[in-house]
Amino acid sequence: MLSSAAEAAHQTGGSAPLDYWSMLFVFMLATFIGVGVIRRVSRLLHTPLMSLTNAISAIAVVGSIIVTGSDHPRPIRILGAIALFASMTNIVSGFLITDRMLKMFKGGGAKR
Amino acid sequence: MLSSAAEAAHQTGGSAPLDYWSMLFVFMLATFIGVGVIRRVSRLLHTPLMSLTNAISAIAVVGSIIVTGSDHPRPIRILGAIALFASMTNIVSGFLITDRMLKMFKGGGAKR
Amino acid sequence: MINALTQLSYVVATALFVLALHWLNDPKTARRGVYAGVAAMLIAVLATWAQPAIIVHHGLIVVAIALGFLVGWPLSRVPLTAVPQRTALSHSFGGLAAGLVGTAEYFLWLGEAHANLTPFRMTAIIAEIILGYLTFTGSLMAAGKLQEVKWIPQRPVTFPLQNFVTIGLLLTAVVLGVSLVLHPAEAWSANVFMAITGLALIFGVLLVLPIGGADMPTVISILNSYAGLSAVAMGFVLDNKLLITAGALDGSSGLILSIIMCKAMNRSFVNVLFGAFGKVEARAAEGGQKVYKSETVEGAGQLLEQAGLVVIVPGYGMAVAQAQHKVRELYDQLKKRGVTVRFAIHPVAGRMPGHMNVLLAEADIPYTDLVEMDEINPDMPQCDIAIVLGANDVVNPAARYDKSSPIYGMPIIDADKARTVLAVKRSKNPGFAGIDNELYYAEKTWMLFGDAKAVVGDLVKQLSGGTGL
Amino acid sequence: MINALTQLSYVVATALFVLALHWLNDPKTARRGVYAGVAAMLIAVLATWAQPAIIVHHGLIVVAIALGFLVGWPLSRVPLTAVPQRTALSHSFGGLAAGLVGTAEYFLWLGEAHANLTPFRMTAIIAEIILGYLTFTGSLMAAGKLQEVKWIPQRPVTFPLQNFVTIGLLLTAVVLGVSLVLHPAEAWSANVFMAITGLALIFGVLLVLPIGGADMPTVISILNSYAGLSAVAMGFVLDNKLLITAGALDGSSGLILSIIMCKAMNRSFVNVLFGAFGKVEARAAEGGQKVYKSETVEGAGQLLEQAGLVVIVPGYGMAVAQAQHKVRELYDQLKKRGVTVRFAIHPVAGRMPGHMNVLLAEADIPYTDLVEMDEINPDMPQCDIAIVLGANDVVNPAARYDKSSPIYGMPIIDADKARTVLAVKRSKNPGFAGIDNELYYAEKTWMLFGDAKAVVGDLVKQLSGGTGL
Ligand SMILES: NC(=O)c1ccc[n+]([C@@H]2O[C@H](COP(=O)([O-])OP(=O)(O)OC[C@H]3O[C@@H](n4cnc5c(N)ncnc54)[C@H](OP(=O)(O)O)[C@@H]3O)[C@@H](O)[C@H]2O)c1
Ligand SMILES: NC(=O)c1ccc[n+]([C@@H]2O[C@H](COP(=O)([O-])OP(=O)(O)OC[C@H]3O[C@@H](n4cnc5c(N)ncnc54)[C@H](OP(=O)(O)O)[C@@H]3O)[C@@H](O)[C@H]2O)c1
Repeated sequence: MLSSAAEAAHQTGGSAPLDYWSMLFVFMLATFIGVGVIRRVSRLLHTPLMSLTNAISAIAVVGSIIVTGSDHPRPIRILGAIALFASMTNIVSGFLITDRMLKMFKGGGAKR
Repeated sequence: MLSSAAEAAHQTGGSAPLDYWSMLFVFMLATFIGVGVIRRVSRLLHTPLMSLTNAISAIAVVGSIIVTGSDHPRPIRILGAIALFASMTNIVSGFLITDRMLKMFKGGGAKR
Repeated sequence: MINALTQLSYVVATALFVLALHWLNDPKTARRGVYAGVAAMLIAVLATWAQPAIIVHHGLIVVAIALGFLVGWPLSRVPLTAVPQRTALSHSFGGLAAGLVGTAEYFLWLGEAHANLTPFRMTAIIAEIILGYLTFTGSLMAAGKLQEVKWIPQRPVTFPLQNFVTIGLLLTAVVLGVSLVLHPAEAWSANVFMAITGLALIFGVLLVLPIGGADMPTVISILNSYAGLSAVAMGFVLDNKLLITAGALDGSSGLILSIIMCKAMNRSFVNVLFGAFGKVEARAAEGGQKVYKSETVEGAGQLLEQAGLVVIVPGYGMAVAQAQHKVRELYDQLKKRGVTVRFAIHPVAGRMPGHMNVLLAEADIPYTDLVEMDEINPDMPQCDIAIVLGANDVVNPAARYDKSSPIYGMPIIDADKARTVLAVKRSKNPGFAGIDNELYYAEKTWMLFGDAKAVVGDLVKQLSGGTGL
Repeated sequence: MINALTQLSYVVATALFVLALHWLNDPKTARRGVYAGVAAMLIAVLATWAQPAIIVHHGLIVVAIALGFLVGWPLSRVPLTAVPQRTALSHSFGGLAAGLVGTAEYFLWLGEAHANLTPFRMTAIIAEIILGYLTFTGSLMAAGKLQEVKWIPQRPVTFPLQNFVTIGLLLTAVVLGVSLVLHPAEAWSANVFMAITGLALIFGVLLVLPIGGADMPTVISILNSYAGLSAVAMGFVLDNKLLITAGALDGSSGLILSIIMCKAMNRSFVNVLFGAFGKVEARAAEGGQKVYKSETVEGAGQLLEQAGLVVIVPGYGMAVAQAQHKVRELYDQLKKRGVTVRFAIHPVAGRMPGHMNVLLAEADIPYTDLVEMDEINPDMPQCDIAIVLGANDVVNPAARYDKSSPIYGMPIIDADKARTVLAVKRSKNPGFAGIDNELYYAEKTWMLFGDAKAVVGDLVKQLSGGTGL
């Protein structure tokens, strides 16, 4: 990703600006979705919601892997490794605890 | 747009594929938004909704303008002009009639 | 620089489109939604037009836009009963536009720059024209059926092997499309392209031919989503995210509306598209023998005067008769007498989603008195009089138990639970589903035969006369 | 090809993330949501890792991941009362990760390819590190305050000109950032970069220092959205749409939760961030004079036995006391006696959104008996006994009329409308808002002093004993 992005940037300033815009597009749309979806999450589940989004935010793992695994000078890859460790911790704990909480929610007879 | 897109395609096959993907991304996200938003439109307003989306679908006007206005052989620009006329008709009638319908909705005292 | 500005305007326009639909979810903010939509469209048009690098000829643009206004304005003044036709008609325009742009792009690049006919873009173009052109003819047919144009058969038209033929056509088009993707610029390519165009046009007609006039609303919204998707395809061709987003919004909207309708009618997509629904008409007669009890306007008037809670169940008949304004007068008369009046709105009453709401809103009846099926049904047993005003299928109790009935399983308004039922219709004819309705023979039911507008008018006279004395 | 595959997996992962949050809107589908999230993350990780063109060293990756599991697993076993701290802690990890990646990217390109440090990318990198590092220290502070770590002051710490200093720091960081965008690769650039890093770290601390422990939940969700935004920035740097989307989802979630909390507390963002809320503690004492009526467990038990409808209003105290399981026993005992028991859940009862729901769910109480404030309040007048279990602010009538009160305007549960109120708390101390609560002095109120767990336990014994005889 990183390096390829790098090349892309090298090759043509021409196509680059276009790309920024599509990123902006994606960002805006994603925000719309986020707002729409989150607002409808039941009050009941706000705590699990917090830990789930917390796990999702660990998506930074993607960047960390790239930095850690690419053919870069050692110190840089060390930084990446620490980042990777941190994100991985969030992923594991975040999902596990969310599921642990949700397991506990049992509906009585009546529908809510 | 058109011609620039053309150039882009010429220059680098490298950056092109990337673009397809961001388009796909945008499409997917937009669909999520659409589904989310539409499902929450009040039953009361389904008729106006139909005519509003109908007006929005006339966004094809963008393409029509590009084809009509660019420096292309006449016949092609004629096609564009017809398309432009058609889209414009939808825009005008679509928005006007939607507003006309919505004007009629008056809430009584009580909130719905 | 200009490019950045264009892109920015496109982003803004996209956001506005989303907001437009968002605001439409509540009558209070709905009009703001329209303004947002208009703004978005304006921005999109100007941003596209104002690209000196690309747009060099302006004459044609101005002319086309002017004509668009000329035709668009009258189209927006049609009576509300004609709204479904209008929508269908402009879907066909939308489809045409998409198709033509696709055609233009193809021949342009065929002539100028083969290189641009990459497989990806070629696929997009073909999707664009197939969707575009089939929407064009399909919607025209739909509009025709709804407008009850002479030479377009109302009833579903079916012929042997129909579905084979229809599907076959589509497949051929697709196959040709694939070959075109592989050889976009051979000597014969242009012809193949035209062939696909032709097939798409025919397919559109065949698609709608076997569908009954009353299923048109469902078909229309399906065509709506096709129109949207063709815009998406155009977006892919032009690498234009605004087109993609707006198209996707439109596509999903059409899809969801048709799903809602199908659910409310308890029918499946397939059944709507290939079920040739409404052919069952014949079966209608049989029931004819059983006896109705007719009531005079006078009698009805007296009944109403004594009532405490009156629920009016409007249906397609009210729309046909344009009776909404008379209904408003009735509503006022009854309120004056301290009678509580509610309107029970069935999700698919009439011929398009929300049909009744629009009509009654037109007659200035506050939407807070329009109650949805699920909310009103529990109260029906307390209802003294239910006035079934040109509604039929949506109050047909058969839907509850008669597995053989075409509307079996469709949720209905429990008019039959009311203490007394007054049913207004012109004849013994069935409704859209073409089936008999036992409600009319029920003990508690009194028929008021005649045109909805006339009957309601008389009722109003009767009541106001009553006060006069 | 591999690239296309990666892109495809990213698209799929994105879709799954959206679905994950969508499914979370109903307890019935919630767990599916988690699985979707896990799947998405797995796909993302594998798709990234499996790019031979880019990923050449695997050792470090394996080690880091392994360590991640080692630390992550125990972190997921913390008691539910510690959930807020855990969340805060992992936000800080998230922030750290984003910051480090940003730093790595910068120095990488600084060394290898200046060309890549385009203004756009440079801006993104700076946004990434500022957000990342401030989230890192800020969340650490928050976690510390919640965990009540010795050397981290619980109470808001304020010093003269605090806000000036804080804002000043941020501005300096931004200014330096701009200069860096303009000159990304001068001799001194690296130092400026480090300076910004440092400022961000300090800013994080200063941001949280003046905020009271009880406002942490709000702060945490704000930091949550920062973490999300830093992921977005990373996405911009790496031109990775998956990062952008996931980050945006996270960002909006944090934002919305904090807005919900602020609304439910009737406070503004600014007030939460700079209001140094909770300093008012002092004012608590005054009310001390007025008289409480204490009740014995026996008395309370008898009251409960006669009751028809009992509403339990749990609050932070129940969480502190870990009393939920005892509460469950009480619930069973009362049900056995045919008493209807409901739980009235205030949106901000406890110390995080949905806190009470999770605890009671842990004790196997069906969520269908957990009633939200707006639904239960109308029924409170019919309620025979309201048990206020370690709740305080959320039942403080002052919120309704006392303009001077810090919680004025915050919607509350109308415990005071119940026929009798049993209030369980350990002392005369106030709640988080640090204000007195007249409910405890009311005619109808009986205090049960003691730790929630103990008191409820005794009640249960009392009741079960009662049946024993
Ligand atoms: N709303 C939608 O989106 C939608 C979409 C697709 C299909 N549909 C279908 O359309 C049907 C709607 O049900 P509905 O009960 O509203 O209508 P309906 O079942 O079609 O019945 C309409 C009734 O109105 C009477 N009528 C017609 N013109 C009249 C006039 N001028 N004055 C008085 N009465 C008149 C007709 O009887 P006479 O001829 O004897 O007068 C007929 O019985 C449902 O079956 C639904 O599935 C609706
Ligand atoms: N939920 C959220 O998301 C959130 C976020 C930010 C802020 N807040 C704030 O937190 C507050 C929550 O209100 P609340 O009524 O739930 O809690 P509260 O107002 O903080 O009151 C808790 C009460 O529980 C009592 N208590 C503490 N430990 C106890 C124990 N072991 N046994 C029995 N009683 C005990 C305390 O009195 P004693 O010390 O005398 O026992 C105190 O009066 C609100 O002001 C809200 O604004 C909530």
